[in-house]
Amino acid sequence: MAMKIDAEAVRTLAALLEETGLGEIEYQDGERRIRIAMPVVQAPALAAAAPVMAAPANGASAAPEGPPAGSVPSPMVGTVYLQTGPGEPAFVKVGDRVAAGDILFIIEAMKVMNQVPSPRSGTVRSIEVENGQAVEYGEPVMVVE
Amino acid sequence: MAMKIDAEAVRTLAALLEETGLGEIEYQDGERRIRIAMPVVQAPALAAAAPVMAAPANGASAAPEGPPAGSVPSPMVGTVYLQTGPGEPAFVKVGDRVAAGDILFIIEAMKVMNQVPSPRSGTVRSIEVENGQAVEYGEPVMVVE
Amino acid sequence: MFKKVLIANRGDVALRVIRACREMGIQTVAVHSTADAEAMHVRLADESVCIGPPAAKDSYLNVPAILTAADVTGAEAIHPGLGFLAENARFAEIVEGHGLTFIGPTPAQIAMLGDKIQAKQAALKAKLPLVPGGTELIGSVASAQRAALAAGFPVLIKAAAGGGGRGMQRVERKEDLARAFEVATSEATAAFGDGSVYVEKAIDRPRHIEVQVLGDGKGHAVHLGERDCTVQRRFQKLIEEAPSPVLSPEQRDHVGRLAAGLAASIDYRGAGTVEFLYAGGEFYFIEMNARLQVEHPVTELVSGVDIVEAQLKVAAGVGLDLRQDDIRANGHAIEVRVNAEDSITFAPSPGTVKLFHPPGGPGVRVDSHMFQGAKVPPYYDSLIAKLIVHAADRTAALARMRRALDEFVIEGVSTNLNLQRRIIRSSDFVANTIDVVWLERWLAA
Amino acid sequence: MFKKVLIANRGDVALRVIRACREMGIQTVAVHSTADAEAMHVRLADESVCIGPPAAKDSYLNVPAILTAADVTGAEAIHPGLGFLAENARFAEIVEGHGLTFIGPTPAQIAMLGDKIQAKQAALKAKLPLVPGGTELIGSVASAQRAALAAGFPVLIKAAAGGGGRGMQRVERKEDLARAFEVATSEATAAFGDGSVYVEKAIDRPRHIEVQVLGDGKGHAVHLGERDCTVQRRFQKLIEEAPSPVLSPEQRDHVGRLAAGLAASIDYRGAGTVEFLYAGGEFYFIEMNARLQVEHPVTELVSGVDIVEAQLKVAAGVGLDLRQDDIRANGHAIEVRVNAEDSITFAPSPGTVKLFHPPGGPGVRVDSHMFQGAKVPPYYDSLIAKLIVHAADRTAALARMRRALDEFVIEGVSTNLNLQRRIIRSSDFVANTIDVVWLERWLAA
Repeated sequence: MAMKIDAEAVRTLAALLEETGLGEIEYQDGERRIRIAMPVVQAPALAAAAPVMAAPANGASAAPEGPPAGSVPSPMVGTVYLQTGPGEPAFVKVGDRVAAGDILFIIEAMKVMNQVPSPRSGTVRSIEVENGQAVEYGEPVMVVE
Repeated sequence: MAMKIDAEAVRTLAALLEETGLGEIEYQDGERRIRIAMPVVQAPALAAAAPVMAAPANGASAAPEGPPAGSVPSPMVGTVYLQTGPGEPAFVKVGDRVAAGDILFIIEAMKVMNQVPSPRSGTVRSIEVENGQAVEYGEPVMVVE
Repeated sequence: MFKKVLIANRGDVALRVIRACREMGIQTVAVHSTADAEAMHVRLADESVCIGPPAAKDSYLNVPAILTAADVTGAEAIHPGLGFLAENARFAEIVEGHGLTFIGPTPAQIAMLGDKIQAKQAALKAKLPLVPGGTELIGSVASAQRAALAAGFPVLIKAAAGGGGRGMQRVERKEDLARAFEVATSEATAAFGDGSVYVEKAIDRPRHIEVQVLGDGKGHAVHLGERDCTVQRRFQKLIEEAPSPVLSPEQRDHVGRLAAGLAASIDYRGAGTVEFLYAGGEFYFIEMNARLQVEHPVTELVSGVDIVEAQLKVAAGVGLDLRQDDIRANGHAIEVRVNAEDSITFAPSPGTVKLFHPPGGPGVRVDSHMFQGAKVPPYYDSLIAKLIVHAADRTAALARMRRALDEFVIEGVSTNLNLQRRIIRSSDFVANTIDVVWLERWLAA
Repeated sequence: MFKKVLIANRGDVALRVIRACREMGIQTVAVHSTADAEAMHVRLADESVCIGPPAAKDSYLNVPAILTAADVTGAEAIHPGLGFLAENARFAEIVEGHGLTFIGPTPAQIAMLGDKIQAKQAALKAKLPLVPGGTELIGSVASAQRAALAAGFPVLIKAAAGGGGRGMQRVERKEDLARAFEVATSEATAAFGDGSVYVEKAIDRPRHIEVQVLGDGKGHAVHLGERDCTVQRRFQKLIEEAPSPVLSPEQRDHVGRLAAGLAASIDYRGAGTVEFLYAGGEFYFIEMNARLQVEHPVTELVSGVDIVEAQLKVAAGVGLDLRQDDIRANGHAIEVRVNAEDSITFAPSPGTVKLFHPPGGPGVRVDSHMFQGAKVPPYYDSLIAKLIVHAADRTAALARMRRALDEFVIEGVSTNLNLQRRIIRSSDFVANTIDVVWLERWLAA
């Protein structure tokens, strides 16, 4: 039997945790027991607390940790192109089957067009950027799986 | 059936936690059990990390939290005397039975001798100070229980 | 020089005195209430003594406990900081009566300067301009009318024992004087148990300008230039700067000489502040504070003089090795007071500081007793940090203050950092079109 | 002035440039490796661009990525900070070739000053005293002998491509010269792929004294006084102070004029440092660093000049509005470098900072990119904070540094704070009986 999560109880406890400034609450009622705790890592709070500390630019957060499985990151900073030129067809579109080595997109950096091949065979699940957008190193461009 | 959160009980425990200076409370009543804890305080690390930051003086840590049960704290800063004068017998010694109101010791402050009576009837379990020692406000002098 | 000094205070000012002592090789004794057992001034002092429970009257105002702490630790002198017992003449007298040194003015000077009428008479004698009126107590409607006509309407009727605007009546016309006198007298009686009032000219929309002085107690005194403390809310200063952006060099020199002259005329001992209202190009003496001031760092940055060190030297009998010609103002300094209070509601916000990240870099000074895990107890005032910047001129100092405020992060308690960010960027503050009630108008707008 | 500047660096120097830009109203672009995604320079910049993986060669040394980041963000100028690409003439040339401004000297100046022989020839032309010898490459034992006799024994045989003491041979007597020449040549070939060597007089137990200069790129240059950087370990500076405690006012003026003269003679653009050895009352030019220096804050505190602001103004064509007569030294400043390395073993200590509590109060400046939760990655240098104090004289500055070091708390990574506390209190440092190899002797003792 699937466990029924009493989300409202958790929310109530979380609100109580916030309200009371506690570090942790464990709540048991009969066979039901809930234990909640504040996160221990306080570092991200620095940015959150300072409204004037700007978020990383270009829309994208620069932390390329934990991209979705199958993500194809940009191998360099530059401008991404999804087609060879204006009016030309896109290299790939969502739903296309691609083989490892098929060109997925181009990154222009220092006036040089760098073709980026697919790292694996699979299906293009999503395209995460707009044509002509600036991307950072490691920023997810597509998902192929 | 949704779990009924007894918010008042949690708040009461939180207030108790604050009041008592405890780190954690776990409360069970029949099938219901509540455990709460303070956030992890890192403050003592500050002093610990800086060997040059001096510990509170006079041998005694100034934090009068959590004295032993039955502790009789000094009601003021001053010099503690366990006897009426040099060569005189001590007011009490370990093992003595005392009644509430019996004089336990004297605190000299500003040349005034302040007699400190026992807050309760019981047995003198220990004497925590030397005769003639300086004591801070709230510093445990004896244990009577 | 002293071997050991007890600091009868807490918070940033206790830390300030400890820092000066450490640099001068003086041992320090911190006293504290149970609420401050883990406080920074306790951590950084060489010794500490718990003197009482949280309530100030039982700890930081507890004279027998403080003197006993000095006795048991062998301290030779007591620095009162500011607030608490700093301007308590009786305390200074008891300290000296115990053979200890009080690091501050003489008890008689504290008593005299704490009495508004006596202080004004001393200022008059030293040829300082006073607010017209106000040099004698008024006992009847008739003498109130004579005083008001002499001062010129509009006038204020003020309680002699009052302060902070309480027991004050403003009168525009002669016809309203009798009634206002009755109201002021009965309000003063109710509020202070003393119905004495005096009449003085109302100075409209003044700026608050004060001069830092140092005296050697033997008739030699210097001034370290003025501070402009015009940004106030309910008579509480929020931002201070030096020099005042509205004075000419001649006015600066003039008001400085007046202040130093008053200090010299009363053989003033130690650090003090002579406060003026400034309006229509004229200065009006209001009072002299016989102690270190919260905003002393702006003067330190501009003058290069360590005011707390000077206090200790004068108190120890080393004397005051400064002549007026040695003192040069250099650049511009601004201080903002960071309070543990909400930026919008001004509600105090005691609690535990979870994150404390002060700004750094060139021209930035932070005086704060906060740290990660520090407690802001509900029992004392809400000042938790002073952020002071120094730069070549006011424009550069404003830019530096903006960037420093933007770096400052405090979590766990609410602060007025956002309010200070707004004030510093406000066109009125930047253009200096402000007076002592500007902030309240601006907040209401 | 620039609207937007890209900072091609990380750590405290990137933060230093961002702070200057914020105060000048210039937008900033931070670039960073994936290891620095949460770093302070990224948080405080207006925009940030991830340019590569952790290894410096793929990120902070990745020229195409940095230029592309400037392109996509529309930055007009690049500040290289120090280290990484700051003294890479080719990088400066590429930046200028892309129509961007390089905030630093011209590519030709960087190239010339980066070549030891050329730099010495320029210094000779500007009448700077050189270490005898060292102005030409030595191709044979015979010419080594001629050079050694001219310079006077003892001499050093040094690799032209070397640095940090590698490829260096000390020779006491003529008889040992031939063998040392062979060893030096073959070591240089092995270490640097270039066997070129030169011969110069060995200067024993010198102090390291350097002069901060600013040039407008058109022949006008000033100096901001000297720094004494004699406390070194393995050629890494650990403590710097200004002014040097061993120079007379005449020597100070003399070495300052020499340094400014060199800068003026080569039309030097921006901020630079002319380095000397000082021994036996004589100065010996060693090199000129064509960039901002880690220890620039001590000069800023003593001179009152914002060196990074001056760099930005010169680069933007605003010019250098300083004349030598405007610059006055005021008081004494000391900087200690706080490194994430063990105080005893010197082992680097990367990790996460759990507690960061910098000192505050009067005369204390902290330049640091650390904060609670900051990461110290293992990929870059270990400098995590600079603590700089300013006071009226050296004695007061030492007292202030002692008290500030005692307030400094960093947890989560090991630091050299305890080592610095010991050095500052050591009788040799206090009495100034030190030289560039003193620290290593003292540590071994």
